[in-house]
Amino acid sequence: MQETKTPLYIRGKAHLMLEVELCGLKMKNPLMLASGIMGSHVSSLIRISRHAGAVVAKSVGTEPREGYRNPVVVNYAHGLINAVGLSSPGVRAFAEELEKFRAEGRSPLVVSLFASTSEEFASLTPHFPMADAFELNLSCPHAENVGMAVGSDPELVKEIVAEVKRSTEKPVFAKLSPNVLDVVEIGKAAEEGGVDAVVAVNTVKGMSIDIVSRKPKLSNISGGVSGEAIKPIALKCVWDLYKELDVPVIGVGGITTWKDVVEFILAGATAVQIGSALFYSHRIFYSLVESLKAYTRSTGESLVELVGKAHTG
Amino acid sequence: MQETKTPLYIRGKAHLMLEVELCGLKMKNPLMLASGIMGSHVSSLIRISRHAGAVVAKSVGTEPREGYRNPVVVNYAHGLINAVGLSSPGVRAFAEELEKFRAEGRSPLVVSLFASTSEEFASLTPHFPMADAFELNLSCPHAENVGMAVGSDPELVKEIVAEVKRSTEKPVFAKLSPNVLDVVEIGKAAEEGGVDAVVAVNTVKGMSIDIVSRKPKLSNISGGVSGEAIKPIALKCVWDLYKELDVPVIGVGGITTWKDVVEFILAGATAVQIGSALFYSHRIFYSLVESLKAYTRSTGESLVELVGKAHTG
Amino acid sequence: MYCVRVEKVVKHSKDVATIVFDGILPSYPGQFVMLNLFGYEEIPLSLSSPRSVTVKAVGETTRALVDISPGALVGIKGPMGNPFTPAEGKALLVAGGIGIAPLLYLHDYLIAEGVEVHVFYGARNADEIVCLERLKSYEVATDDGSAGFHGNVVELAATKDLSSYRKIYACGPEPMLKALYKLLNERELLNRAEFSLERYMKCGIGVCGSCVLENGLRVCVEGPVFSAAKLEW
Amino acid sequence: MYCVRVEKVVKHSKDVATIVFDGILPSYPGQFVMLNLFGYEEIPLSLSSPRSVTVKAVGETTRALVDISPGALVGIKGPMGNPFTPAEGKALLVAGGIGIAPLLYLHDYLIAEGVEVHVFYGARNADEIVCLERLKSYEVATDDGSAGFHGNVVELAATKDLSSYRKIYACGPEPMLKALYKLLNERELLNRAEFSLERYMKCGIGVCGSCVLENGLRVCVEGPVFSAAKLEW
Repeated sequence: MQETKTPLYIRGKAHLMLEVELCGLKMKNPLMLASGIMGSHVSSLIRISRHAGAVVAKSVGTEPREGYRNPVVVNYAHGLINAVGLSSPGVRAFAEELEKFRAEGRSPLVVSLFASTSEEFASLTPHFPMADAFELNLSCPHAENVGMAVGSDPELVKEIVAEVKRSTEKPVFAKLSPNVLDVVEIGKAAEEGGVDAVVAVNTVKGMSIDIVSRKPKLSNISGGVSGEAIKPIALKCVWDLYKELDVPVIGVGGITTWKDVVEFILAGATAVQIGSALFYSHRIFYSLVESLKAYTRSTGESLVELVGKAHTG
Repeated sequence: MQETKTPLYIRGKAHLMLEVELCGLKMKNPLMLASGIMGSHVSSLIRISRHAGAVVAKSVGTEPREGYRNPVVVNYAHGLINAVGLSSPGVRAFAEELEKFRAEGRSPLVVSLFASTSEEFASLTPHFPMADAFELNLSCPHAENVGMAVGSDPELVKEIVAEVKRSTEKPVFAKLSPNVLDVVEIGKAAEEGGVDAVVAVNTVKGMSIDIVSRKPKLSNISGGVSGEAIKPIALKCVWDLYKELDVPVIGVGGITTWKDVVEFILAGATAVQIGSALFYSHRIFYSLVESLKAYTRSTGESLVELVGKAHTG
Repeated sequence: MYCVRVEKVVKHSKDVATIVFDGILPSYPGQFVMLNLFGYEEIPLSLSSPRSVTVKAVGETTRALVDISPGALVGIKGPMGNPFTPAEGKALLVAGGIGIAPLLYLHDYLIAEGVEVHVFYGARNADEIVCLERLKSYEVATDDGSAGFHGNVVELAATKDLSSYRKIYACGPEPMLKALYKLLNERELLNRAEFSLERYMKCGIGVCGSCVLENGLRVCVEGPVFSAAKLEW
Repeated sequence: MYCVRVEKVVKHSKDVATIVFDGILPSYPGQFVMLNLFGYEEIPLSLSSPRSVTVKAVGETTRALVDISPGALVGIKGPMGNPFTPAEGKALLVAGGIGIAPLLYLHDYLIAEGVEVHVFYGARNADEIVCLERLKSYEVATDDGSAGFHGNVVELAATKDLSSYRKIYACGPEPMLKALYKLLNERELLNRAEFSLERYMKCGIGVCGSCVLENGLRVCVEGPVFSAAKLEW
């Protein structure tokens, strides 16, 4: 919070208007690349890190995993539906891939992990010395034995978080699913396990059928809905988590414009993740940053001052 | 199912192409007005019954209930978010209001009920002799002690359905919420209670914040998301319920075009409900009926032949 | 919903004010907005110009709105609803009470289009007559005779030859509109008339069904302006 | 995704076929579609005309597609991706193997635009050379010398004066493109060249990240056609 009322940009510190510190990570802006999007290759992570405040790599597990057959993503007028199936080269190959980020990355790197047990989760962290933080995928809605399968049981969530925390000194984020009766219950369990921040939310279970061929459009039949369609759903989760939890909330779900970023921050998000919006524009981070600079200039408030403002407003 | 391959429209029976029998209700087409939309006044129900296969009145409880302060509905690019708060004139006044439907309604009338206990639910049915069926609101996401509050506990759902079934000989539908870990679990509970059909789904929890005033747009802060945004979510619930249940599934959630109707039928819906689409066009039932007639003419199959076809396709 | 800022508040009386926004809302006369007065309620209000509403304090929300300070933000949905259809030649506007609001907008619009406009404007008493300075040609009626014709506005209209008006537009309390309906029906002028109706309205966008008429149509979507001939009163 | 019907299948050889759809896909040469062969996979394929793809059987899905029957439905996403940019004057097309597919579309397009087009077309052997009848002016190269120039297509190009071509378009295996890059770089013609690249592709719409290049750009969105000068090879 700024003590003085003179806006930062007047004091020649316009770049500070967007800066945010998230669990010790210094981020030039609150915009993070969401996991699973463009996150399999270090080259795209490096490229995106030029403008993004942080990048989250695609979820990785202990073993290589092929994922589902194509089609794994379909778009519709209001977003995307995907069932990629956590395709991953496995922990060793991926750690090697990410090594180059150390030299060339321009913002913090978050490594997303999936696993079936707390031990398996914890075994992954030592492989990633280049990671600045870890995100636990407790929420992929379309894979067996991982993701939501482990992330909808509060006890298990608490145990996983605690075990991972013991394995690393780096911040640990828990990415939650909206496909539960009460996201706050899961968030609280993660908090009790010692999580540093929660990420809300992963995709919403959904599917689409082609009426000409009369077949589901995804090879996996169903998948997870992302994009603008789910923005109000994600926002509600962020609102509730901000109200009930003490740890920071990272908002994700349908954020496409700078207005969406502000909306999530007002609801309580310290940072936000951008995923499906890359479908609309690969310059999304650059354009969001420029728009947010203009917005903070117009209001004279830095973004961190706005976190949760709609609760008290 | 038609034994012969000669399309009905060639045998001079084009109107039969859309006809459906749902738990004994003879419907001229599978399109039902969803509860809560235009359903407070008998005049609009009568008007809509000209083209709709059936109409569902707005949920009614034992006592008059004012609902939330305005704004209770906001629209966004991908749908609506509402928290009307189950405003209702109460059972006596509403039964009187609906009386006129008996003489002037042109399709079956379904009366939607909300209550906190199974006894309260059961006490409502005798008030509505003009009803052809009842729909149990086990899924409103934004009211205390009713709706989802009673509809997310399988045991309670089973008990409510069983009690209501004892109170009436008319078909009883259970309207389910997508805001649960597993909609099939609730659907099965309803089926064990003796439900005649399940309706999937009610709105998805969500909210929206105005970034200028920095306040939630709804007076109730959060509400339920409906409209095109939630179509893939609803479709997935219909798909799963069709697969696991024996009773018919009535699909609802974002159905806006004739293609959406076909998509839900292919997923397993015997009938569908239309709600938010009335925001786009008050002639929606008429135009959907005409489009569906054209569609069935082009394929030579009646709609009932298509139910669940995407499962086997 | 989006926000606009209140630029100016013109008090016409203790209970009636025009709230002027800081920008034009693209609209036609007869359309309304859902105005959300934060901390109070969202209510439907007819536009009295492309950038204003004219409101009478009748409850908690309208009271607060009449007393609002310039600079305040209000939420807006719309403009929405079917507007009045334009006239050629001579047009008559019949207003009852705060029903003057949409007719003020229509008045200015028709004048700008070169239409010859006359207004019959009725209210309970002289204090409730507002904005006369905006009207080019008018006659006033008051129930208590404190200004103009002593009697209601339909009684005033009944004393006149109305046949020269190509269009007759009316807005006011429903009993007034029903009386006018009867008068115009007798004179076989109903097909020239358009009435702007009011109903208790919640969502304003056609889904909640609060504002449906006896014929099943919604004031917010199929209205608020209806051809009088279609009202089956 | 939407469905189109296969109208015709033209077999060029046992392993190569052109699948003609029952309607035109509004597109430009160089764009691709994600084609979903139901029961198999969804794969990226360059359009070889506004209503066809030309495919070589290299795996299970492409094999089934080459053998598809007319009348079958296939799912289509797109056309997507950046197309070739048009030329004026003289243009050279350099194709390696099934890389001929997008260049067939480009060939017809440029001819229709009045461009003078010449094609260098290389393949392993004469059997793999297809659709020559569609080409107006061409030279063929085969690795085994079974048709035309004995050697690869870049070796063929190297024997020529390329400076008269205002644009040079190429599609083929990456080693071929890299060799061509080197040749054009030596001749200082790189800024006239556009290459269509291939990568393992899953979503086709820019989100999965399967097809990113070493520079972080996506073949599906920033490509598949890239200015050769920007490739930093």
